Amino acid sequence: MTANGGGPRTVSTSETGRSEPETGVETEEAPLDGPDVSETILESRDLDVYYGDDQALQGISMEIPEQQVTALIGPSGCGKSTFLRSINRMNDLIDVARVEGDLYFRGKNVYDEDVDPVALRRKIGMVFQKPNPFPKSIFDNVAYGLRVQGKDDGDVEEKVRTALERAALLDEVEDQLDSSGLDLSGGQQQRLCIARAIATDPEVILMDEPASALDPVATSKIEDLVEELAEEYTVVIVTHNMQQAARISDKTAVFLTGGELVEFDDTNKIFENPEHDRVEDYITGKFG
Amino acid sequence: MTANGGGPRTVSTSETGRSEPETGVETEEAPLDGPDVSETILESRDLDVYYGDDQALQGISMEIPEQQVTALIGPSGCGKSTFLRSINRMNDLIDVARVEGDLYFRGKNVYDEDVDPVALRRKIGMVFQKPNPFPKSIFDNVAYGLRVQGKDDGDVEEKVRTALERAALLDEVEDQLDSSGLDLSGGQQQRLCIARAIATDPEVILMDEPASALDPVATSKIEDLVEELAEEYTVVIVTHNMQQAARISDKTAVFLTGGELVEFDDTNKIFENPEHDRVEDYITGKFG
Amino acid sequence: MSTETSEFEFDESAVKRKRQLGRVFLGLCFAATMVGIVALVALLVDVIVEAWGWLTWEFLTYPPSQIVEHYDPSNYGDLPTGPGGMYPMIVGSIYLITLTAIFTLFLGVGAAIYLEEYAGDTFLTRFIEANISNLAGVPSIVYGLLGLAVFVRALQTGQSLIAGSLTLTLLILPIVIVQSQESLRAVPDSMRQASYGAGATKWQTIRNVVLPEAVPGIMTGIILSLSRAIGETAPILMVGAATTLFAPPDLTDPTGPFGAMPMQIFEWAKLPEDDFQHVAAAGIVVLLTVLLLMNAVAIYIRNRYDPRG
Amino acid sequence: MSTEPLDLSRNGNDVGTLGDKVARYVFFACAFVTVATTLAIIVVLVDGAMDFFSYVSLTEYFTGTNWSPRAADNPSFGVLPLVWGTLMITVGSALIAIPVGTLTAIYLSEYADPRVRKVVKPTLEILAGIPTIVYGFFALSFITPILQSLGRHVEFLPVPGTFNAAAGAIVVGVMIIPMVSSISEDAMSAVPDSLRNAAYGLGATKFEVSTQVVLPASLSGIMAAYILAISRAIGETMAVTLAAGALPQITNDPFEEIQTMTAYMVEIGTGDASVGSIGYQSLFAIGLTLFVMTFLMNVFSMWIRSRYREEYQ
Amino acid sequence: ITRGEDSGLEGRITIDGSNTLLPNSALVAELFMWENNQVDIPVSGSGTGAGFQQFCRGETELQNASRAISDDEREQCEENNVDWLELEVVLDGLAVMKHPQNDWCDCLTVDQLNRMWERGSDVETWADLDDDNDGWPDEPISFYGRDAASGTYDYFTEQINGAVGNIRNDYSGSPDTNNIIRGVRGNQYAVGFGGAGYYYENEDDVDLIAIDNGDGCVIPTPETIEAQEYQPLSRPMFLYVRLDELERPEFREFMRFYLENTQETARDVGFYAVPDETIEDQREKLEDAIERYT
Ligand SMILES: Nc1ncnc2c1ncn2[C@@H]1O[C@H](COP(=O)(O)OP(=O)(O)OP(=O)(O)O)[C@@H](O)[C@H]1O
Ligand SMILES: Nc1ncnc2c1ncn2[C@@H]1O[C@H](COP(=O)(O)OP(=O)(O)OP(=O)(O)O)[C@@H](O)[C@H]1O
Ligand SMILES: [Mg+2]
Ligand SMILES: [Mg+2]
Ligand SMILES: O=P([O-])([O-])[O-]
Repeated sequence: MTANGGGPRTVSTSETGRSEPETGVETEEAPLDGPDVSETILESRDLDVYYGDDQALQGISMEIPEQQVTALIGPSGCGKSTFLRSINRMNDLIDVARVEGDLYFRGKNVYDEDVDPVALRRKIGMVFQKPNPFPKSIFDNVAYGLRVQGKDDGDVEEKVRTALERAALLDEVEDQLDSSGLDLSGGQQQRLCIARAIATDPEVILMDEPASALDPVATSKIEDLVEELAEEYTVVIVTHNMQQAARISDKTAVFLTGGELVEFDDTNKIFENPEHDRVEDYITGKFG
Repeated sequence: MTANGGGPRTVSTSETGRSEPETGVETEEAPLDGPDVSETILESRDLDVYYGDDQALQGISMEIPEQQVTALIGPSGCGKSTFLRSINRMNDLIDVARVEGDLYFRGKNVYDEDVDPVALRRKIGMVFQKPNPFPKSIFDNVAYGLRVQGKDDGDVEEKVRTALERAALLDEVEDQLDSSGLDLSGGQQQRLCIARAIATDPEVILMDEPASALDPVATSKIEDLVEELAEEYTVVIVTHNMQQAARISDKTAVFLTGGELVEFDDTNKIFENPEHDRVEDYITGKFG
Repeated sequence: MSTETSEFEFDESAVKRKRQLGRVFLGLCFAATMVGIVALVALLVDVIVEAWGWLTWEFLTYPPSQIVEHYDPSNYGDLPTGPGGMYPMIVGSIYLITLTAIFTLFLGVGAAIYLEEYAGDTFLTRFIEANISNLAGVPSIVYGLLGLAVFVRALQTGQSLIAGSLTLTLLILPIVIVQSQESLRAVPDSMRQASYGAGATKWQTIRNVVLPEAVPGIMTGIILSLSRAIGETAPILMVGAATTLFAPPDLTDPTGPFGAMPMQIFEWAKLPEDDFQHVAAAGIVVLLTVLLLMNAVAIYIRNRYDPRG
Repeated sequence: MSTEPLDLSRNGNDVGTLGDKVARYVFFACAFVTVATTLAIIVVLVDGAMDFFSYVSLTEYFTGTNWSPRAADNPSFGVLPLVWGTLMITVGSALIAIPVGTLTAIYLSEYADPRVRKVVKPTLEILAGIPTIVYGFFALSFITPILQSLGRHVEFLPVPGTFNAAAGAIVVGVMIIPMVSSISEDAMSAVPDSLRNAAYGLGATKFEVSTQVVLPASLSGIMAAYILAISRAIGETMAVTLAAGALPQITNDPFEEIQTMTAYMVEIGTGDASVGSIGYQSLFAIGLTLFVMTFLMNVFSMWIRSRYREEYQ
Repeated sequence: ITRGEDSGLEGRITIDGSNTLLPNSALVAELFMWENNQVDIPVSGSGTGAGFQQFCRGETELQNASRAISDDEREQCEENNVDWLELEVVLDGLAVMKHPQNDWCDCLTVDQLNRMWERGSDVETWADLDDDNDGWPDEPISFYGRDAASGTYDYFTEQINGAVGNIRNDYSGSPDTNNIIRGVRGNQYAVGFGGAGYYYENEDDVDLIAIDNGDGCVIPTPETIEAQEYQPLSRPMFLYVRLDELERPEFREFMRFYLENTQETARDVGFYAVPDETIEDQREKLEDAIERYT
């Protein structure tokens, strides 16, 4: 982790994230009140996202704690990916996308004028649904982030190996660092993408259904990895798979169709005793 | 029906069609023994079909009775379409397809050297899964078969109307015979294709899941039509839909994965009291 | 939260430098794009300016002359003969293209039908296709040499309309075949199945179902290829297009001498007298106009009949 | 089975229309015309060249530095000056078209609004559809005068003559820009967005995404575009005939007059050299040389493209 | 659209040969076709040598020639039973041309010309030619001329360098005199030779160099040429007629028309008219032949 000022603070998140953003009161001062185990690293306030005239997210307010795994679940099209992409401003790349409201990263609104999305993305890494290694060697794939971020001055080789190690891939590819990343299996490719994302030592890692294209064995490897990563990084993960969310996350946010955040709480709470009937229906498979 | 020699004979089909073609004995003389209500019009003996090195049908032997509806059911990929296409030699059009064994149509092996597949297809019409009218007028669609078969000497208009009538489409399109066949709804298009197939007065009509691309209303119209057609034609129909097979067919052949014909019998028998457990499992939805 | 001292600092200086580099790069890319556009505009403006005042109705309807004054509209009144123009060459080009169109239509579509509908995936087929793609890259002057040796000399057609159009046919045949193949491939297989299922023979299927569907695409391809052929100079130069034609070539006697617009333009452009530059430019404007019309027709057909819009 | 066996034969059912029997052969003949064309090209060129090489040794042809085949006494047959001229045009036009075309492709694929791309791409493709004779005219009436006035006003530039390699290379370069830009743009557009997103997600700028991710990923397609364009430049005829001149010489100065292989062929072609003369035969030797050069380029580009297809499904 | 008048004559007459004489024959043909629009007269300019090869194989009916037929060509014609008639139709001077901004060299002696054009010449720059040390620039000369297939080449090399084909091999030899004009006008230090007719078509673009054959500097003008003063580069040019074609009425008419008009057309395209007496002689030769062949 890069240095970051401020002593440890305890922040309540258990009461935020209702789907009534118009009240907005709890979140306004939220970062400072209530005791909790972990500090808030990301906070969205009344976040609306539009694609052209269609609204994909409606007043999302939530606080994501540091060094924990936060899962975003919900039926297809409810805006999970959209929310994820608005955290590191990947939505900027979509012409028709428009974001309103605020999103704070360590207290800085990432939608402020003076924030360069490129600089932001260097702090917040991302892993995508379909593994997308570059058509380069395994080594160059991992080193790519270091190079573009100008972090290739020190021992690149060392950094690459560490990242592959952390991504639980090093053993499998140790002798073939020069062969193409495209020659790996799907699960290995996804771990390569994770290694690439963590090589530059970001603070947050966003993952958009990172295991949905993989077979069960590869999936469980990725799940193990996500849990380990949370020891050092903040992980926000989108998943379609309820069991997966239950297994690996500390917090769970449930989005429902229409782009609302219906409930956000500790994962245990959500899966055992959700407050909203709609959430219960969704989790027990009644729809979605 | 075009003239065909031979007095009425009764043929047993209830014992044929086991998946042990190597015995081969029953079928060898089958057409002549046992009493039954209907004459056999199509008979396959030890039919194997290969696509390149893959075997899609394994020693299929069965007898299809005249002027009845025979349904072919089975899970996806079990070779139903392949069997259907080998009846009118549409498999000839697939480069890699290779047929071994015999298939008799009114006692003539259609795989004999002197059989011209085009002549065969003029006796055995075909309706496909996806409605495929030509981008021509409704009239020309139906008249197409007449024209290519040189049967357009008489009163084409009369023949076209009769075919549309029999296909239960005439009422709906009577005033727009000149408009494009593509402008019809899916269900109408499929009935147009049926009209096109019966306009030339074939003896057998092969249908490969003719209703699978249609909505329930259109499907039931097609089903009614199939039952009516059986008064004049022999119909062989492939379907995924067990209920459909039960509703409209007289005989049912169950193919299972691997390209075997596991059971062939009266439809009632198959659905109420199949001999094989695998067939029962399939029909009750345990797999496939 | 905004009052928080731990506000996150973005390390922006490195990014800024890169952004500047990016802007320079974008400027370069944009400038490069403009190079092509500017060149096109310069070319068209240059040609039109040079042709201005020289492109008259007479220019389109009179035969060429040796004397440059004959082309100058200000002299039209007091010429012993008629004004100079390029009428025989315009007609010659049209005839040339007409014959070429007929030949390519049969050969190109025939070959495409063979490759798409009849040929299996055999070595011969692959060889023919590789050969076609190689032929598409053979320089046009080599086709000219072929035409000279085979048609003009060996087959004794002489330096004639038929030699010219056969040469152009071979030149554009590869493109026409490839484009016709694409059009045939776009006809859904279900149409063929329907036809075979109705008891049609292969030829009936092709003639009644496949070809009618593919015709708009094929026509578009042929017209675009012809618009390339009409501007080709090197091949017809090698087979000996004439530049002193008084009367247009005779379509009923395709073994006679022929002229064509690009050849005449080449002839004029070679002449050093300044005024011939204007004559050449006027010829170019005529050629480009014909070309533009052909392209417009092709685009019209494509938009009109392409089911994909 | 039945007493009267069913007749399903061709004749018994009047299936055998003449068309169906003949069609296959007719269509095969059409397809075979292309093979015959290649054969004819090879036979014609090799046959003519054999006559030529019975006068001229291969060594002299390929190593001689003087090309004056029609000098009345003591002609010389070194093809190198013509090859050199062709190379000057090819290299010169590639130096223009490759950077300009590649940057244009990047602009269109990565930066331009889709509406802009939809207009600009076909507009540029017009350049490739303009007859080459028009480029020759453009060189003489526009490019060369500009080069000459530059030469007069800029100290270190020479004043080129009416015919010079530079003007030829410039117009050929402009002509092949769209081949480079269109095909490269197709290749770049085929790079999946997921790769771009991966790079953006790592904090890359658009510049880095374009140059470090998209460009390398589409490299084989871009290479194929280059080869195609270069092959076209080698065979380009009318523009260089008008613009670059008729003086076969080996020179490094782009403002000198040169002669390309194709321009030499036009020279003999317009002169209609008499059959059997060495001039006429030299036409085939040069034609064969040209054919082999472009053939190798075409094979190379096919090879690159077939590799490229494998890379992204 | 048909232009011109239909006189009742029809047919085709093909003319090839000298590129130099081409404009004259083409202009005569053009005028003739305006009056006889059913007669088709394509004119090509392959060069005298190449043209004779076709003419003597019987492929063309008229041959433009910028020199008289050679012995070889006579033999060839004989072999193929091509009987011909030679008509002298125009006078021409072979001009040596320079760039208009070349203000140092107005006149060259035949010796200087020989030195600069002969095979293996060591003249590379204007200074190399500067016998009187007038400060001619030390700039390389670009040489332009006709190619070996032409009569112009044969004539020039023979007259200046003493033997047909004796010429430096680094000159730009073009089949088209227009190229020579373009070449010379594009380069201040260029020099080229070609038909004087082309010079008079392009007086603004290039200048003439006078030639000193021992009797002072002379430039090719109608007077100097018709008075035989422009030496050694003035010459008559010929039309060769295939005699058996004279049985065709349109061919006869065209030949008569040619002789009637050539003096005027010659001047129109920058040649010099042959004297009236010569034309009269030609006309008689033609009428004799016509009588023999009809
Ligand atoms: N690039 C885009 N342009 C326009 N609309 C978009 C775009 N991306 C997403 N949308 C729309 O925004 C809404 C939310 O999409 P989003 O991808 O965020 O859903 P999701 O929850 O990630 O769904 P899934 O589970 O299927 O990935 C959907 O209605 C979708 O159609
Ligand atoms: N054209 C073909 N080329 C190669 N293999 C084929 C081809 N058509 C079918 N097959 C293979 O043959 C087997 C049987 O296919 P077939 O289409 O007959 O099955 P089916 O019972 O009709 O299935 P479905 O219900 O999905 O239509 C399958 O394994 C299929 O993959
Ligand atoms: Mg998503
Ligand atoms: Mg099927
Ligand atoms: O064209 P020539 O007159 O020089 O033969």
